[in-house]
Amino acid sequence: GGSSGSGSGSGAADAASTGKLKVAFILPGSPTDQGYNADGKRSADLVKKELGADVAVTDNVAVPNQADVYRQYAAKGYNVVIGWGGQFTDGATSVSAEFPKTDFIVVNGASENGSNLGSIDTDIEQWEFVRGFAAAKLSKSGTIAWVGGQCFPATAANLHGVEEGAKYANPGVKVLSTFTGDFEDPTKAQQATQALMGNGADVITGNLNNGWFGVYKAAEGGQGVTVANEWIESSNLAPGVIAAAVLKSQGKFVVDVLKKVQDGAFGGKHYQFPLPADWGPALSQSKLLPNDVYQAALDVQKKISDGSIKPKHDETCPK
Amino acid sequence: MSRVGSGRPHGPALIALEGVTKAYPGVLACDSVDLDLRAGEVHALLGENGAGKSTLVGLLFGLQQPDSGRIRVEGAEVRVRGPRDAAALGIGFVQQHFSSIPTLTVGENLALALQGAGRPIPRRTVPARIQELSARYGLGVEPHRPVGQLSVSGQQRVELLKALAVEPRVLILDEPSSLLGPQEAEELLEILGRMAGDGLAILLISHKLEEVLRVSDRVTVLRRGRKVATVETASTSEHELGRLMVGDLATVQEAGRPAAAASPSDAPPRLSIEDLTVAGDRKADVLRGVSLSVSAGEIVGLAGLEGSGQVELIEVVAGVRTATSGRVLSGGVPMAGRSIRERQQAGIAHIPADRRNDGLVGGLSVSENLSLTELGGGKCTHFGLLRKREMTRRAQELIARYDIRVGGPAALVSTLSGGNQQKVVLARELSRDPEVILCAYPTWGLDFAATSAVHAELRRRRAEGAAVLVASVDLDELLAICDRILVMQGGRIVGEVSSSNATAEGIGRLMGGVEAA
Amino acid sequence: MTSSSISLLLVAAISLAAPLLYAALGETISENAGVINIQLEGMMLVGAFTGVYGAHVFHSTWLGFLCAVAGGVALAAVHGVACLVFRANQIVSGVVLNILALGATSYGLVVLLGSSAGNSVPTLARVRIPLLSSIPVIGPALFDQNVMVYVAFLLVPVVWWVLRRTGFGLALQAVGERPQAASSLGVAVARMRWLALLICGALAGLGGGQLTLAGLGAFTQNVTAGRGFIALAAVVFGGWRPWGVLGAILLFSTADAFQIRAQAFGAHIPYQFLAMLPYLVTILALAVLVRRRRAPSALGVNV
Amino acid sequence: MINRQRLRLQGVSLAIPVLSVFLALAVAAALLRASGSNPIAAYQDMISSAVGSPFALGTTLVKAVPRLLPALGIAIALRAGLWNIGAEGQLYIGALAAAGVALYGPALSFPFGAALALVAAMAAGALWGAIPGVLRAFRGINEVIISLMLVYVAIQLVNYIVEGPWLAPHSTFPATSIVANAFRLPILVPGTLVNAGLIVALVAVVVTWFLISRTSWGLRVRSVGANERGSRVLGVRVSGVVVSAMAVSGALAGLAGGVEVLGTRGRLLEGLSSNYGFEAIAIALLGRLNPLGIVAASLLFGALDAGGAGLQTAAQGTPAAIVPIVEALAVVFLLIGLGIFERMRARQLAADALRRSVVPAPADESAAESGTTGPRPPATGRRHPDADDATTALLTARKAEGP
Ligand SMILES: Nc1ncnc2c1ncn2[C@@H]1O[C@H](COP(=O)(O)OP(=O)(O)OP(=O)(O)O)[C@@H](O)[C@H]1O
Ligand SMILES: Nc1ncnc2c1ncn2[C@@H]1O[C@H](COP(=O)(O)OP(=O)(O)OP(=O)(O)O)[C@@H](O)[C@H]1O
Ligand SMILES: [Mg+2]
Ligand SMILES: [Mg+2]
Repeated sequence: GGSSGSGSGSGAADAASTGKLKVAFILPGSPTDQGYNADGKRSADLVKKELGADVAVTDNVAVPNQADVYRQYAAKGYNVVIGWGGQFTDGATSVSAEFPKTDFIVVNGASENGSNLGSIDTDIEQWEFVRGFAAAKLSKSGTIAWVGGQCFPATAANLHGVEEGAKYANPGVKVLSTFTGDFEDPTKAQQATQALMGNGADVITGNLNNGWFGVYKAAEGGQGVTVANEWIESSNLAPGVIAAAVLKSQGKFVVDVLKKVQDGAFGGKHYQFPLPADWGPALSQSKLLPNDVYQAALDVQKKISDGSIKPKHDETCPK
Repeated sequence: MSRVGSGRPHGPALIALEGVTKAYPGVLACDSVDLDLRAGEVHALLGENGAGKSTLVGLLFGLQQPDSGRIRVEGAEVRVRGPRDAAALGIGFVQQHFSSIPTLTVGENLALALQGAGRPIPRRTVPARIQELSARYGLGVEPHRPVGQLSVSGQQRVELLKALAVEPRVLILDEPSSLLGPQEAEELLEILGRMAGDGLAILLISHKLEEVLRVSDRVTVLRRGRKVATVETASTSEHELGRLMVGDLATVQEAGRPAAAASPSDAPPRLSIEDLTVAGDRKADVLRGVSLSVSAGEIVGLAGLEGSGQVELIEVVAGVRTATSGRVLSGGVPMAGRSIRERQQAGIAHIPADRRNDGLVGGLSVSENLSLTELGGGKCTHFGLLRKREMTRRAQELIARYDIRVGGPAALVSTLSGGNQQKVVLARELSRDPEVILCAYPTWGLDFAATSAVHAELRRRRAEGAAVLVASVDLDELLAICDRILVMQGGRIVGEVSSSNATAEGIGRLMGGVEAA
Repeated sequence: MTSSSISLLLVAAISLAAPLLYAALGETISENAGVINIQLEGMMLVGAFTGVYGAHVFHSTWLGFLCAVAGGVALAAVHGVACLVFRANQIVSGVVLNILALGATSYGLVVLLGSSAGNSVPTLARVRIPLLSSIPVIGPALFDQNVMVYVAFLLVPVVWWVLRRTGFGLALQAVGERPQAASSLGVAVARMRWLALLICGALAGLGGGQLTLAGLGAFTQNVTAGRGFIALAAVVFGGWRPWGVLGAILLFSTADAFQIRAQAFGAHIPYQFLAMLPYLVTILALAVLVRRRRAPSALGVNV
Repeated sequence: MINRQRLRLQGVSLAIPVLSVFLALAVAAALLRASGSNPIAAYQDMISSAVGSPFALGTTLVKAVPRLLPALGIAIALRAGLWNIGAEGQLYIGALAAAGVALYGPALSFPFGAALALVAAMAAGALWGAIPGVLRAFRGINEVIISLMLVYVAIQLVNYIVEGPWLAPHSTFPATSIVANAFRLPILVPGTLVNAGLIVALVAVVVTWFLISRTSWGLRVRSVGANERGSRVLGVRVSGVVVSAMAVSGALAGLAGGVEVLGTRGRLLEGLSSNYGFEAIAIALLGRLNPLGIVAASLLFGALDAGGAGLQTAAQGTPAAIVPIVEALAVVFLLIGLGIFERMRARQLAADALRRSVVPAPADESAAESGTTGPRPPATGRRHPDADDATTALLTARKAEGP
């Protein structure tokens, strides 16, 4: 497949005429990270299953190479190319201009051009509020912790959602937080978790990729310390400590938007998703999570989706 | 001087090279060379720089493998694949370039050498072994000092010690005396004579014809990789050996003695040094209150054993080293605080002792080396840009004037032979028409022809009115070119002689005699 | 800071130091023989991977460590073929082998360890040394760690002894200092360099294994995250001597353990500046404690 | 006869890069097959996305530039006997400065705005590079550690800036706003990504060559690199050379950062460089410190990177790690091939000497060594590649690091 710059949207048209949707996913990191990138891979699988689409995934795409990969897929006749992460905005913007017949979506981005470039994002604080609530309820010490990689708007919103939920559960709760500077380095995350445990935290939440492995290991070394992680139920990774996970996998939203693409209703828009009423439980259950806590969390979730609790969207990084 | 050769009747060949040939990329270093070495003889190997001497003995020690030809030990053909084989055959080797590891101590180096020769000894017994060998051959060394901290003659002794430690039947020495003072060189020759007397076969490479005549029984001369002749020492002369080496003696300038000190004028000295002291890296001071002066049109020699402070003195004047106290005046102007560059501009030239490391930049071309001291001032540069054509022209001129044998100005200096490298240094330094010329060991490692060329140039400069200060361990050299010789010992000047009435023996006693105290 | 938090800080510093120490001691041996390994990071990474894979396949942490050694040695061998046999520039080879190691382990992670079950192995338990471990403040740090931490620290005197007190060590230094001279003394230069290089590979592999098998119980992409480069710098900082290297690593790992705790203790400094701290401390320490040891003369020079 | 042999050697030297890429692809083909991809199709895509069209060629060029510039800088430092391991950090700092000028500097019109931002990038890179230079020159501290440590400091500094103070309004990821057009490096060839950064890089190649071989500063740099102690004895102020060489080296890396921000990316963002500054070390040495060699080596890396996008997207089912594997294997085989070539050449020369009995020239006239007598192939004086010379020089320099 040659990749010429402008005007070669013909491939997309061909594919469209055969009727089978071709969707490509571009992930910034490793699909084995049990975190953000793994969710990208999982979403790709969901798209394949739900829409019967032809799905391609390329992982570990560095920032400087994003436009090249976008362009490859566009030139190969993919109808939709999805960049998994806000950092793919620039690549999507430039390549969407070159390939007007291909649709481009940036997940957790905010770009839209009214024709073939749109984005998807979620009101992340609504999910994280539930996690924060459960974490505070789980905590015996009254201190919970949040371990993050780097701080930027999306991750700050994650932290503040957890904080707000925790305060809602227990106004006297202490929420400690640390940014390790690296989502991927498990050793740093392990160290940070140990330090937070040393300060009394007995429930660990956070926002990491490979770093989670270090969190589990640190928690296993503590007494009665549990972890509330993210994306999907994955307590098999550390059955002794993972008490719950906030279930915020984004595949469903991608499928929703792709359906619009199929119906010709995409329109190059930004799609913002609040926690839907029909989402199902936003928290996973495990034997480490007492049923009353679980039920209370589901109550909170219900109140969020019906609007009686309105978590604030706060993107500011802690000073 | 008396002969120290063994004078024993010659036996059959203990070790023999037959038609050995060795090529390096682009160079045929040894071309079908025959050489035999008999028990009890001192056999000298002569030849100009690059004639192939080191390569030839390297084959005997297994440092390289011959491309063709045979090596026989007591008639049997052998292969010497490396130092371990050589040690097994009873061959000991003192290389031209020191083969000690400077960061390790004397004892560690000896242990390493024995280990490499396949005869390791327990670490505890090393000092005792050193003691024993030192006593037997009169080689004083301290076992616990890192070799890199020893004086050059100390390092030379370590090399000898290592060669002797394997109890060899054949001892090969590649220019062992080039850095030794007369006393030490004399001692070395005596040791060699004694060892030959004990039945060892000794192969000695040297550029000092006089030394060769004195110690050897036979002499083999190499020229351009080929053997020219093997002669009985008793039946040859310095003149004949020189002719064999060079081929045509007419091209060599004859080194005559200087006319007795020209005219010690009343004019103020061109260079004066007052009460100079330099604190040493280690305990003892390197220079202790040295004062001297050199007039225009005068060559002053600094004699002394290696490490007695001559080189440091020259470095202080050149600005390479800073004095702790005292003054240096050039043309009456104090030099304190002036950079090397400023001293160069003030008419001081410096020919350093170690030309490869201090005097030249091997990775640069001849023309670049000749320009390095002329950057700025417009000669080789123009507003920071190199004037390539001018640099080349100037280099060609200097190559012609100083008879530097090189393909052209663009050749890398590192590819030149030692003598030609030294001529590049001379050409660069003297092309500034300096009024003060400082040289340390100006002919170290140079062959006969190159040595005379250097001497002639220094004499010519003196005639033109330069003040020349020469440090050397080679007394014959100083006697040949100097008007006055100052003898240094332990960082002090311990005596002064006028070269017209001095003898090497006399100065030698002055150099060494005081040290013994 | 209370004494118990200082004690926890020291525990962290010591366990962070162990993987670095393995790699840096290996590199010390190798650089003393004149072979420089920019791919130290890569050897750690490969060791970290093969360690977990081995532990998973053989159901044994100790066999995992053995596989970590094998992994490090394998990458070292590629470096040896390129540089010691074919005289490639050691720096180029090292830079490129780092890329290869990252690629190969990421590939292996997906293909061999992809399932989450494969990528979770038991880690070493701590071995508490009675009495000593109850010394206040430093006891837990020094005497309540896993076995491989003790081994790492015991290696320091061992490497010192080997380098300074054995014929092997002498020959090694000779090769790194003056290879031509060493060869003329009968030292088998090529063989010594190979040995030193492979030992370095083995130790770097162990360092990687220490990270995954003693620390995390899992392999993640680029799990070493630049620690090999830190170890490389520690060798220079430590003056190519085991004790100096130990000092450099302790300085770095203590600063690292501190910076990550500073936030937890509520320091109001942007975390990016805290993350710089270990590097700034190293620069500062170098600038203040001038210890000018020079590199082995023949470091990086092919013979 | 000699000509035929020389021809053969030349043929081999040309075949080596091709062969090594081919071998790397062969090994990777096995991995592709094993994970169910079609290697032929994958390679077709790889080649076409690197060199298959004018657009692809342009992409290769654009990816060569940020490697080429730091590599030129690293080569200059190496010429002075200094290891600048920190080009990656200098690149980031240059990017930071360029973005700062473009976003918050004076409102200039087109060529002046971009020019000022590039100058700022160079100045900032120079400053970052000069730090290890100053510590080396005046405190004798090894520049390898300092320059490496400063990489991490630079990256954290940039992260801080783009995550906080300069974060673009409403941005969903850590990046500044897009810079104004007056500060952008415009596209040179319409329909490709080739921007004026390429011109900057080409100018830098010429300037670097000129600085090194045609100025008195360059001569001092080479002199210090070849023999630090000797240069000092000859009157060169070594500290001045060390600091200035590191600064120039940093300036070139900083320029690369500026070009990335103003040309290719249009803004400063996290992950701006994917290890360009580190790859540049290999490129500088692979190019034997020679500007043209460095151009060739960075084109190779640029092409492998550009081809990576094609390979990655074609090889569905194969982990993306196949790309760095191909890249690294190609260079490893290249290194081995060059080693074999050097051996062949040395053997050839020795054989020539033997066969013709090229006698060494008369004593003290080692013309034979300098390659002037006898019909011998040129360049025999240089048995070791420059790169090894540089290493040797560096280590000689270390020796002279006296108190
Ligand atoms: N390793 C080598 N590679 C290439 N050429 C070499 C090598 N060693 C020596 N040569 C060349 O071989 C020739 C003979 O050198 P050799 O060292 O044997 O001379 P020599 O007689 O010992 O000279 P000197 O008196 O200067 O020590 C010279 O032209 C030299 O340049
Ligand atoms: N690192 C250094 N070591 C020694 N001297 C130096 C150094 N840098 C500059 N100089 C000296 O500073 C002066 C200016 O250097 P430069 O070579 O740039 O001069 P220039 O502009 O070429 O002068 P001209 O036009 O006279 O040749 C010269 O005298 C030069 O030799
Ligand atoms: Mg010789
Ligand atoms: Mg100039």
